[in-house]
Amino acid sequence: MSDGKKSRGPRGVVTINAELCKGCGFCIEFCPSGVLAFSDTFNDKGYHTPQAVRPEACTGCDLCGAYCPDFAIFGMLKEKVVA
Amino acid sequence: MKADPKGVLTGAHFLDGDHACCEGALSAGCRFVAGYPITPSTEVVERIAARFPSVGGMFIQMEDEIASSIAIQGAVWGGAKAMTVTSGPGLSLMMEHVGLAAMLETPCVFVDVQRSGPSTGLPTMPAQGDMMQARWGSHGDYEIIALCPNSPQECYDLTIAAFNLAEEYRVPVMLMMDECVGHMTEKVIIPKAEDIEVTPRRYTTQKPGKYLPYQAGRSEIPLMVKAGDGYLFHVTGLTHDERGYPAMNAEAHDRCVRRLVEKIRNNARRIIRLEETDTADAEVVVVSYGITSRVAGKAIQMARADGLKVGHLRLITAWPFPEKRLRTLASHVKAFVLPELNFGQMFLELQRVIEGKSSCYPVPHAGGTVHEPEAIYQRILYAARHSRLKDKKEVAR
Amino acid sequence: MSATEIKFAGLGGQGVILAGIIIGRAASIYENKYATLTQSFGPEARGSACSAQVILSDEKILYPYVTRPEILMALSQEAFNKFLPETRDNAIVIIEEELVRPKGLKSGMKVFGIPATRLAEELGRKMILNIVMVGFFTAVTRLIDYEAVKEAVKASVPHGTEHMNLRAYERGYEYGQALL
Amino acid sequence: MSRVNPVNQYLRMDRMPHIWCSGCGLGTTVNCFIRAIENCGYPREQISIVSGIGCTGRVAGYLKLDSFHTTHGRPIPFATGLKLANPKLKVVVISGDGDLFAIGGNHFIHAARRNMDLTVVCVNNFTYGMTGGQLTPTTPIDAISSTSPYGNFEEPFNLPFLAESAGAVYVARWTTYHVKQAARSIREAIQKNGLSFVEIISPCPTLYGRRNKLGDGLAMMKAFKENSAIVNGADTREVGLDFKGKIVCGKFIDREKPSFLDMYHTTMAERFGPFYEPYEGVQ
Repeated sequence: MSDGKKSRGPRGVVTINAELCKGCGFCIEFCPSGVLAFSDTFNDKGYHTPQAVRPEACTGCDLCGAYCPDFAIFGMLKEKVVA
Repeated sequence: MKADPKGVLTGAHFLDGDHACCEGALSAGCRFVAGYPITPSTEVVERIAARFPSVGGMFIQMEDEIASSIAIQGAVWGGAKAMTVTSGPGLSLMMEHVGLAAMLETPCVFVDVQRSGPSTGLPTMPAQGDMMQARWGSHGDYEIIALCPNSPQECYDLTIAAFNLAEEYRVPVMLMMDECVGHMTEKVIIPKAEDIEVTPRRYTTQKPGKYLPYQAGRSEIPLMVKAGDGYLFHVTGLTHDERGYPAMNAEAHDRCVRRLVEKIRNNARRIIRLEETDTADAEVVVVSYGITSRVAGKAIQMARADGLKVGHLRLITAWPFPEKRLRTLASHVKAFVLPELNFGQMFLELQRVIEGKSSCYPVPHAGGTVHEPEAIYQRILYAARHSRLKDKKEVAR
Repeated sequence: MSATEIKFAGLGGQGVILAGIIIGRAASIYENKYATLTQSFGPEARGSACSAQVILSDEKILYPYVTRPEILMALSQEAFNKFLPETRDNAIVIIEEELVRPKGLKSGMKVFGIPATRLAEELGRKMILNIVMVGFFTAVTRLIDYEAVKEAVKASVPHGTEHMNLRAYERGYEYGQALL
Repeated sequence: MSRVNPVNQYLRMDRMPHIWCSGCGLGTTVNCFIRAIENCGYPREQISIVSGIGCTGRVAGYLKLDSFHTTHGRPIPFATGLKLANPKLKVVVISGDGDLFAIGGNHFIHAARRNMDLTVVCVNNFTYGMTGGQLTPTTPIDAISSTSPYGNFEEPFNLPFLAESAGAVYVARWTTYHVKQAARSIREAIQKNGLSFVEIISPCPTLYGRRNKLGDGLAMMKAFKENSAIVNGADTREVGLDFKGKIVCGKFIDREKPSFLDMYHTTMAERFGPFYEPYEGVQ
């Protein structure tokens, strides 16, 4: 966090499984970094699903994953994803 | 498998049926009992409460019969052999969980020391009024096995048999005692542990991931697992597929329920136990079960002293009902007499099976005591006389 | 011996059920006869009168209840009054003679009385009057062997009280022998 | 999808998507539960989950643990038998307010009284969801349900107070907004010896929310955020819930008492002395 170099890119990655999503909007509302917003498109069930509109702001805190009632989204630290 | 000697009180004892049932459970390897006091079954759980802690067993007095009847199922899925003990009104409360045990195929034993009903009825007096409740009390289609001891010795022996059948067929087994055999004291011989045959639980040998909880195979009876062994399995009281997952459609339901029914019906011949005396050339056969079989035995002695050809068929297994054997007997027997401490529960079953091929006479009794042997004797006489008249009519035709 | 029907009756607390159990156990376990014991349960068993019924037989016992006792052991007046009418005309009637006044006996009946409570008190515990009665029963009925009943007493009483109970048994037995 | 959600390993993904409505808090509660057991120190093979019937009753079926979907109101006695047969297991009951506190209320108070070694998580959405939104013992006064169409006039249970009074050793309440705290509480509850109880207030937008004009799931979650107050150690007598009133959250009770199994060991060890083999289940 205090390392200025790291803050240039996103620390986290958010992954969305649109087909499990039921469009409740919890992740969008409670993301502390404002990463997410509803997309214009519908998934197969007719829900607007979230998309990462500010991916660079993602900290990988996974609060979206904790809130998601449909196990359709999760956040992860970037180094963990690579690993 | 032989019994674990730790629980086996080998020797000759003077025990009442309730206490003998407790010893039978211990011999069978039962190490978990959940119960709620109710006359006349309470002595079973009292002895269990005293005996179990010293042999590595666990007894818990639950808050009611509903809780007891499902706590035992939790215990079975945790690896125990388990039973609950009650009397008529308590059995009524347990009925939803008889259905659950049938659906989950939980091997467990329900002991019902029958008393007179309906409702609170005569708590301290005998009856056989729960026979249909035991068979049909839960909703939907399923099969159970029910055994009817007529002495403290049989309360011991058939409790072991009940556990063995439960394991063999993964089915709830009802031990249909009654106040009379429960409170009657007689000699009970408990064999040596090495002479007691105990059916072990049949666990899967498949690896986690491959195992499917309700994959039955040709035997129609799936193999079990228990919680904690790494199988991460799921079971549900809902209609389910082989994975144990809910399957909410008519086809899955037919497959699921059909197997629950057929695993018992197709094995009825192996499950059914009867005691027959002098049925080969009998004109009249008395069909009886439980305590009434002993009273009937006395009535039969009286009738034979009169020279009547009377046979006796005792249902040690009441459910499944011995349809084939009775139909065979009906080919030469003129009349059946069925005394029971109710107004005709198993009698309906007899009539259904005989289909009018022989005459059927009930000897109903509301319970509260056993029959007068004279009443059964008179019915045998009547049956013998009546069926002779019928023969003459047939000849005249 | 064909079937013999026996009624043990008295007040709650006198140990009549245990007396019946000892006789049944003696016959079935130590003499290899058949014995069936039933008791009357229910509200009346918690009040004053209580009873145990024992059938002894050389053959398997079918009907389990006693209907016409051939032997009545009565430890209280109420029990005596209640059960005398159903007792057979030629029955043996065994009574606690200080507690039961035998009225209304039928002519064929043989009555044997013993002050069992007093004898038990003399032995140190009033509670063991039932064992005194068992000894007396064994002597006067001669239905079951002395040693068989003795074994049954030992097996039926609480651990640690065997000695005292066997003295009670012997005291009752001697009292009965002396009457014969 | 190349990247896999870490919670998937705890879920029966072959059963997804689940049956719960959009905006329902049950999935969020499952998320909290998974995070709790990831960090609780027990291998998942030793954790069993038991549910009753209803929307929350379906939780067991979605979790990839040894899981039991039992009868309506009876998961606690089932769990009691399971735990006593095999005390090595950590047995968690997750069920709804109707299941646990109406039809199953007696089992809860007795399990708490005897301090049975179980964790009970009640997902309280104030209604019977699966059957169409009827009155439960926790429906607040004035709330509309399909069986209280003129507004509820029955006093609801204050679950933390009930749990404390009956003898639970751990009592906490959170809403599905408080995902981190809820996960921590469930973990602490699992680690506790004796009966631990966690109430999770959860939105049922489809029935309770719609009938009471509380908006969709997200609106209800926002209301939880705005209307809740965290008061750890609060007097449970003071935490009853009103319709639209303050939701007091927090860990209210965390106390030590010998559990049922502790008392069993003590009693039998005293009674049987050196002959007592400590009860370790029926294996």
